Amino acid sequence: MQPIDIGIVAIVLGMAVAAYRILIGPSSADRGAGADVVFYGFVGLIALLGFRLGTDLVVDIVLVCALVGFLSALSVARLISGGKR
Amino acid sequence: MTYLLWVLRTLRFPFYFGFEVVKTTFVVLYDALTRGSSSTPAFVEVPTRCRTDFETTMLANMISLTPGTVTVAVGEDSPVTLWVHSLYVDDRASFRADIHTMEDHLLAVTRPRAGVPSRPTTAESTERGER
Amino acid sequence: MLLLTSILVLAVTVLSIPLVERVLGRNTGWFAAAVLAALTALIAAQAPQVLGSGEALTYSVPWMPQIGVEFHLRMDALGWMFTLLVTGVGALIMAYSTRYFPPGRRLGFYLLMTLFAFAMTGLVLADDVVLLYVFWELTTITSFYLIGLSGPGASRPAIRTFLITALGGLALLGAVVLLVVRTGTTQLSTILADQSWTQDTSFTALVAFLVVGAVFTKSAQFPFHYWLPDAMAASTPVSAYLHAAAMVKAGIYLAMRFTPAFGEVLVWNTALIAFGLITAVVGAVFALQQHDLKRLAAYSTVSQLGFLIAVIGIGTPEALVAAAAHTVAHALFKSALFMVVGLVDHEAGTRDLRDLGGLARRMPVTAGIATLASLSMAGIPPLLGFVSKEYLFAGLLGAPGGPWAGVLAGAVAVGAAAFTFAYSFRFVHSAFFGEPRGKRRAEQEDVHEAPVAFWGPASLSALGGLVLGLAVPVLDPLVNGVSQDTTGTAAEAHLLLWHGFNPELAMSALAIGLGALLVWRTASGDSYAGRALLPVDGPSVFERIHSALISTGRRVGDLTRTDTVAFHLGTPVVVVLVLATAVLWLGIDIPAPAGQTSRPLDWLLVGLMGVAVLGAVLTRSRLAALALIGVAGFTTALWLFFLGAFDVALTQLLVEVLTVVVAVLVLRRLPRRFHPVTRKRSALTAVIAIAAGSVAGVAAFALTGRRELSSAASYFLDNAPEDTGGTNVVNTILVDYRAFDTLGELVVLGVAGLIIIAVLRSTDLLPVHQARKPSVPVTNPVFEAVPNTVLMRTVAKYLLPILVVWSLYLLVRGHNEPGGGFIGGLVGGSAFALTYLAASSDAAARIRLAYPTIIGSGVLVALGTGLLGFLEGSFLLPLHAEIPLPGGEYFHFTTALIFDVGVYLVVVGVLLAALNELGLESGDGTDRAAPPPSPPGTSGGGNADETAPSSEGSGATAAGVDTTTTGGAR
Amino acid sequence: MTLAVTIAIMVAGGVYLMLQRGMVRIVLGLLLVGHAVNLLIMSAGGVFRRDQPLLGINPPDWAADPLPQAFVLTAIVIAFSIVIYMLTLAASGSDDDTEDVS
Amino acid sequence: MTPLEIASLACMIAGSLVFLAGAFGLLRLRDFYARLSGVTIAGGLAPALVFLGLFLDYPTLENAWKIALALLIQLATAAIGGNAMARAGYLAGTGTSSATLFDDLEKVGREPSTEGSENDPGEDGKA
Amino acid sequence: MNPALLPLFVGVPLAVAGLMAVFTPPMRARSTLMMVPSGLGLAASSFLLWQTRDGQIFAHNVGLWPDGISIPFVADTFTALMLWTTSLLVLVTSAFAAAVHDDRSPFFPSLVLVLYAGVSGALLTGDIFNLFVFIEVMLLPSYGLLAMMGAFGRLRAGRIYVTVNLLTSTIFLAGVALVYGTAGTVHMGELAGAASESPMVAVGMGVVILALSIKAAVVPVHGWLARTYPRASPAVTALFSGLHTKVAIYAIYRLYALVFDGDSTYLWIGVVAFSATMLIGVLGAVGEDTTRSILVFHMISQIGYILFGVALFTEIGLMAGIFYLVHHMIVKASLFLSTGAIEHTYGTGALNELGGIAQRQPLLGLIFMGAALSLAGLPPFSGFVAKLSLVIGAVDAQQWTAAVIMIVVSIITLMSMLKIWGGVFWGKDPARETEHEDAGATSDPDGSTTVTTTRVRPMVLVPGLILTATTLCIGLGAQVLLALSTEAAQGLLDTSGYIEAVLG
Ligand code: NA
Ligand code: NA
Repeated sequence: MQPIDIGIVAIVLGMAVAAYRILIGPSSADRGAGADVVFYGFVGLIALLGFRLGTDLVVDIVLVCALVGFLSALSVARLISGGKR
Repeated sequence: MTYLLWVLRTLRFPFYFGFEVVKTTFVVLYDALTRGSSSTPAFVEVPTRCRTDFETTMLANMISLTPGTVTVAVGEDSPVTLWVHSLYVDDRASFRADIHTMEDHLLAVTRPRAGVPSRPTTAESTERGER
Repeated sequence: MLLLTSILVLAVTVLSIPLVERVLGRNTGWFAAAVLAALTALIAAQAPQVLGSGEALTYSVPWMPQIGVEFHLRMDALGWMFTLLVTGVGALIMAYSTRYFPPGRRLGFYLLMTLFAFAMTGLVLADDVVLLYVFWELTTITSFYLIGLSGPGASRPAIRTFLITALGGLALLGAVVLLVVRTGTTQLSTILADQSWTQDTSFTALVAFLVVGAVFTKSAQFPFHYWLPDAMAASTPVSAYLHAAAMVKAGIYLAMRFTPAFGEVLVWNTALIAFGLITAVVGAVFALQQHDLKRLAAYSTVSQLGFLIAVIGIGTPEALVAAAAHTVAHALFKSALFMVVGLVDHEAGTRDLRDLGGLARRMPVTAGIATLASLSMAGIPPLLGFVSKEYLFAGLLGAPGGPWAGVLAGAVAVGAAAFTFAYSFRFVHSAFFGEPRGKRRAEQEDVHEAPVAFWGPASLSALGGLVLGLAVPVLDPLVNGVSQDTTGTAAEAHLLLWHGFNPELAMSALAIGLGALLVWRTASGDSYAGRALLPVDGPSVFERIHSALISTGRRVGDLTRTDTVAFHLGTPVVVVLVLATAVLWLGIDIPAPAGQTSRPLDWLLVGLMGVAVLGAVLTRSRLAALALIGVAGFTTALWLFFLGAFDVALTQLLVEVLTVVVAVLVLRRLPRRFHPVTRKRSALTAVIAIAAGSVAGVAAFALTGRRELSSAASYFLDNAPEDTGGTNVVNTILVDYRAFDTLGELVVLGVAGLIIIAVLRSTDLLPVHQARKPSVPVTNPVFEAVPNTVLMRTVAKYLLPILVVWSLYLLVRGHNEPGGGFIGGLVGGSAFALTYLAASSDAAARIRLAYPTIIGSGVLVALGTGLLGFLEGSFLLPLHAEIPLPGGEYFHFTTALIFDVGVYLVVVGVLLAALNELGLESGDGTDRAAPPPSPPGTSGGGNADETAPSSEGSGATAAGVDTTTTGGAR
Repeated sequence: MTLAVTIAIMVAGGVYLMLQRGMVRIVLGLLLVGHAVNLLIMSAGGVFRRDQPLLGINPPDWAADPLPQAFVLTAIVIAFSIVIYMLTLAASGSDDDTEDVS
Repeated sequence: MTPLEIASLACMIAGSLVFLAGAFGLLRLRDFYARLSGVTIAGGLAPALVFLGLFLDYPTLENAWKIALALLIQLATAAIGGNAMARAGYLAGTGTSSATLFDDLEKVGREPSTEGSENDPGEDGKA
Repeated sequence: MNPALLPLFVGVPLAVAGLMAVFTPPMRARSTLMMVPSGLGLAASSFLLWQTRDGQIFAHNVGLWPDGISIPFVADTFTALMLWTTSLLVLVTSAFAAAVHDDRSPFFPSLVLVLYAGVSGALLTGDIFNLFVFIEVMLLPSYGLLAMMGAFGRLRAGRIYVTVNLLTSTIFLAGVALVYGTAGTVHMGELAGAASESPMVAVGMGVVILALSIKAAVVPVHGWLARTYPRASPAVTALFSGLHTKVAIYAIYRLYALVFDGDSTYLWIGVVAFSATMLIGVLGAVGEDTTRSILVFHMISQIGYILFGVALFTEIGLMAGIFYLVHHMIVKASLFLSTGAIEHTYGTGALNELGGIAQRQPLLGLIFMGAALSLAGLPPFSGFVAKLSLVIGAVDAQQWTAAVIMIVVSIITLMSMLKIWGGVFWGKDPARETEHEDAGATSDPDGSTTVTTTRVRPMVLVPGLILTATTLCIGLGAQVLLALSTEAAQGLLDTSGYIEAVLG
């Protein structure tokens, strides 16, 4: 174990909590919010992995994540509003 | 001179906003992680001084990025009106004032020459402020 | 050579029929008759060699040497006799047919009749068991069609006949296969001469049993006899030829042919004698019962075939002599009688004995023919039928199994012969003599004799019986030859009309006497006819079995007759589980792991995956399930990061995001919640699922990670940079080493885009589901699309260039660092997704690019790169070039990069297709009409599954129009 | 071991979803099983080596087997293609139910 | 460990903990609009700290602009995502906490709603 | 022949498919263009067949990478035979599709060509992962073709088809993973004999073969086929029937021979499963009431026969199986085309809604019945030789029960073929009846004439005629195909030639 693993555990735990929010809802919007949080956790985790694995390749990946992750958030929002723009 | 001030304002801006975010983050987290809740939520109509899409977007995003507040809707008029959901609303006027403070900081950056215009104070909004 | 000539002549005749028939119409019969008559003469001329010297004619040419099958032909006395019957009687029937049918085209009939003659000739000449079987089935097939030619009413009888004879044919096939495998040859004469297999009693009995099956069905032996009367639905020439003279004799031929092998096999003797005699009696009894002349003739044939089978079953040389003689006799009289039936039917307009009578005055010649043939059939001297029946009796008296057996067989035969006499009398008397009867009495006044061309062939056949009866010794060489061929001993029989007082004569007399008594007691059968003797009849038994089989089949089909996808998916899963259990049960030795495959942090991912999967399983909300599966997908991507697969992880991530983007386009058209299932089903599913998961886990644990790095992997890690100029080994595998996989993959992706477009152009999309319509009035500022999307549009404006630049950067650098065409394409595609999502209206969102063209171009670019490889010798071989850069450095260029551009284009094209085809609502590009504000109770409280039909229809139309303005296929 | 457990969880969940009603759930189940098989392919390379096979950065000594990675990349794209098509099927026709109409 | 590494580690762990706290906010706050604050925390401050930590771990110029860009994009998209989610939730009629004082949007156009906070009738009728 | 050209069997159809997606040619040119690749393929595979007839094997490392690293494309007699049959079927079916205007559907030509490319690739490849990829290349267009063209219920069928196939592909891929996990290679040359040496590899390869068996619709995993094929358009069913399950069968033959060395330990599994397949399939067929559903169940039954050859794994068994495979592809497609022509013309395939067609169009009856009799194994058609040699193979291997089942099944096959014959070609002609009713009820002459003059157009008949003629020719000149099948069987029995060709 390394100190950074505390952070990794924290983020994974946070993702699990958010997943639980997705499960319990109660509204579609809540689920959507939960999904957003999971994704942010994912981005954070990749950054932490960069530290853990000792590679700055993750920087590019983080950038890509930031760019595209938002698409899923917008899509889910679009679903919640029934396709209403 | 104006330009130099603008540069300084611009440099100060991230720190201002960062501090706002950190502050509100802790306020909300305290609320969330302790028993019970002190929140007094409301959807507030906030008239702004934003003229360009960029300004509108920046302001709305700053509101959204600040924990405790989120922009729900954007109005059509220019300057635009925002509808903001906030967890801690005492009354309309004070909440709008908070937002306008944030707006001041923003416009100070986006309008290097014109500077920050005065806050809109309409009779209607005052009226609404009374609960 | 003669054999080949005969076969070829017949084959050519068949092939020429379509031309000849075009010219001659129904008179094609003359042509066919001429050919057959010439062949008859030709074959008859071989008598000196075949019968005289006893040397068979042979011919052979290889056919299917791989399974030892040769085109062997052989003509011994037996073959000679049957060939003559086929061609001779065939000639007569063909001639007869020219007048039987009204003027007009008869292509089908003559084609099939000549084909039948060909098949039958081949059957009796074949000296290869496989060839024999081929011709055997060919006779069945032609028979089927010939019956069916008679119109809709004949279709069931034809099918019944076909199936029952084909069943026998398959028994023959079984016998053939057994013999071929056992003896290692397909040559019939060799097999029959081979003594080795006949020593194995049970094997011989099995083969004999199968041959008996073939014989009985083909020659209409009890209990398969019923097909023959059933087949009388056929036209009379067909019946005369196939169902009297030729095809039914195939069974007789086969039985005689196999006598050398089975003559001493008990099961053979017993079956043939017992069933033959039963058939003789049953046939005769039923014949007397008939009102229909044709059915009478048919049952008579059944009966006579029974006699023949029984006597062949005796297996002695004498018996075989009798069989040979009676075969000839029967062919002559029965074909004549059938032709008479046709004459009567034709001229008098009916075949019903109740409506006939007294025809002799109107049709004296026909009456004469009928009388002559019937006398032969009844066994009255001096006709051939008398002689042959005498020999039949003599043969039967020699039945094996003790003296009582012979007596019993003789007694039964006499009984059958008595009935034979009776129905023969009935045939002639009721039709031609006495007064006209029945409904058609009046019309019979107009009846007159048929033209000579019509009755000529019949008369020849009938006279044949008389001539051969009088000159019966002529047949001596033939019958002795047959006896030699079938039993190995020449009987040295001398056929005589009169050979003194002997038991056979007494039996004949007794039979005639009893027959006369029967005629008298039953008013020549009238009082006895039409009564049901058995509670069941053949056709209805057949149909009952047939429909039982069909309903069994229906039940078998019902096992899988469901559109429930879970059933079709569950079956393979369960099969996998069963087999996996078997493997686990047997157990396999597994080596120790080759390294430390687990690390502590991994458990975090296990836990996260557990949460996501459990949630996805438990939830009934579609959105939750999608999101949680997305979480599982991200966790998978994290796993890939943990495992050092950065390219893959990035791809997984992008795919996950885009899957979500596409999925929500779909989800909004569906109810919020999943369809409910019963608790019981969930429990069962859970059991299957847990078992499947365990199996997968065990397989992953036991069968992976237990070997060192593979040699291929070492090769890639050691050589990729030199081989390809790239340091991202995964990417070099994708675009260099295994570019073919990638080409396939990109074709798959491109096709997915095309079929999404194609399917949606042939089908309507569902409308947006009621439950998902906004519940906010249009007057609310939240509802306004344009101002509310300003935020995303502004952000998108800045993001888009970054996305595009970044995607190209990823594309170019892929060979050395994580990236490549696919990842680049996905990022580039995201730009379009963003454009779509951020637009304030569908019109603004529509991307007016011809995405099928983009997809196709991508495939072409990748393929083109592949083809360039041929310049250096192989498809998809990347070419390399060092391009000098201004700074004195070199850029290592490889066509793999162009290949990646193809990949990029396809990915972008497909994403465009999905977004445009699935994402846009209506063709005019405007926002959907604002939905009415729905009270909270209905918007969410209603049945999630229910979609009002009207709204569905309108929505579907709106979505359907979309196809007119999207894409570039037009 | 950890990867095997993950695969077990995913397959169990995937099979459960796959045997439910409604096209969307089935698609999600198949998607999950597909991910699991991708991990199985990774596992087949031997996950005791976990360095990225990027020779510009890492020496090949402890680099993971690159071949399964290439396989998984291909498999992901193929699965994605089919999934978006299946989703299209779910959204067309009369509804996404996959049971017999009673 | 170098001070830079320690700083990096501290930032990352702090960011992770903030993320976890935000996630708990998502779990514990009492209505959807409140929970969005949790999302904001997880998507704003938390990634900012983590990204900063990442930069401190690999402090090169290339990484500087890449991470700065990533952070800007992250913040902008998180904000837009939050806004989109809030608006979508509002459009879908997601209920508000009973403590909600007033709704100016409603005054402008929304009809009175009887929806309770935790009982969202817009969701899943047949529960 | 230069083996480097083998990938063109994939490349040429893909190129034309791509071109036709980019530039949409006019209708007439489309039909022609669609047939060009399969026409070329037919010629090329004929040449290849000629070259490989004596057992020569062509192999090429695509991209010229070293042995064991590169994906090999290999053609022996078996491959060439399958390529030839595939090309013929694609050509003929395309002609049929053009005649019934199926090719006017969006992207139809491109999809058919990709399908063709996928099949060719799957036949030629010597790498099991690449096999997976090409099976997907074959399947993807099929998913679309099934769901976009056909009658009522095609979407439901499309769902079953795509999900089952995806599941199966996933299982296949899992098998590939296990093979790589245990054997460390996916190269078929390097895998030779691996499963007979190591039970671990045998399990992995077993999973692959199981997946292929599901794709081949072996009982008890046959239900999906029976539910989906009858709902596609006739041309599509014909195409699928000839190609899809057959690629799976080909792969089973190849892999069992190569990787298992025809290990007889597993013989009994095949004997049981394939006997059940023969029987269940034929019983299902006899219970159905529309032409295509009957034919589809038959397909299942016949798959049992074909796979029996590999279960026997004797020279005669394999030879018979391969012969049967080729015969079946041709005959089944012919049957689907002739009944499809009827369905296309009369708008139904229900036995009780049709009748009397033999009288109206005897040629059509001939086309159908020739193929039907061939299917039932009657001489002089190819089906007879196929069944005969297979039964000989079974008896030779002392598989008595199976031999009996084969024979019993053929009579039930005949029975169901006669069910179609009696229902569609003979019997009352409902159209004629309608005509009389019309004549009595109304005085509109056009209405009745239209009904009676409904005939299958000649262009629609030709494809089926070609195939029925082919089955007759194969039956009469059986030695040619028997020789090729024997050569192919020997290649499977002795895989050293194959191994040498791919590994140098
Ligand atoms: Na916020
Ligand atoms: Na019918």
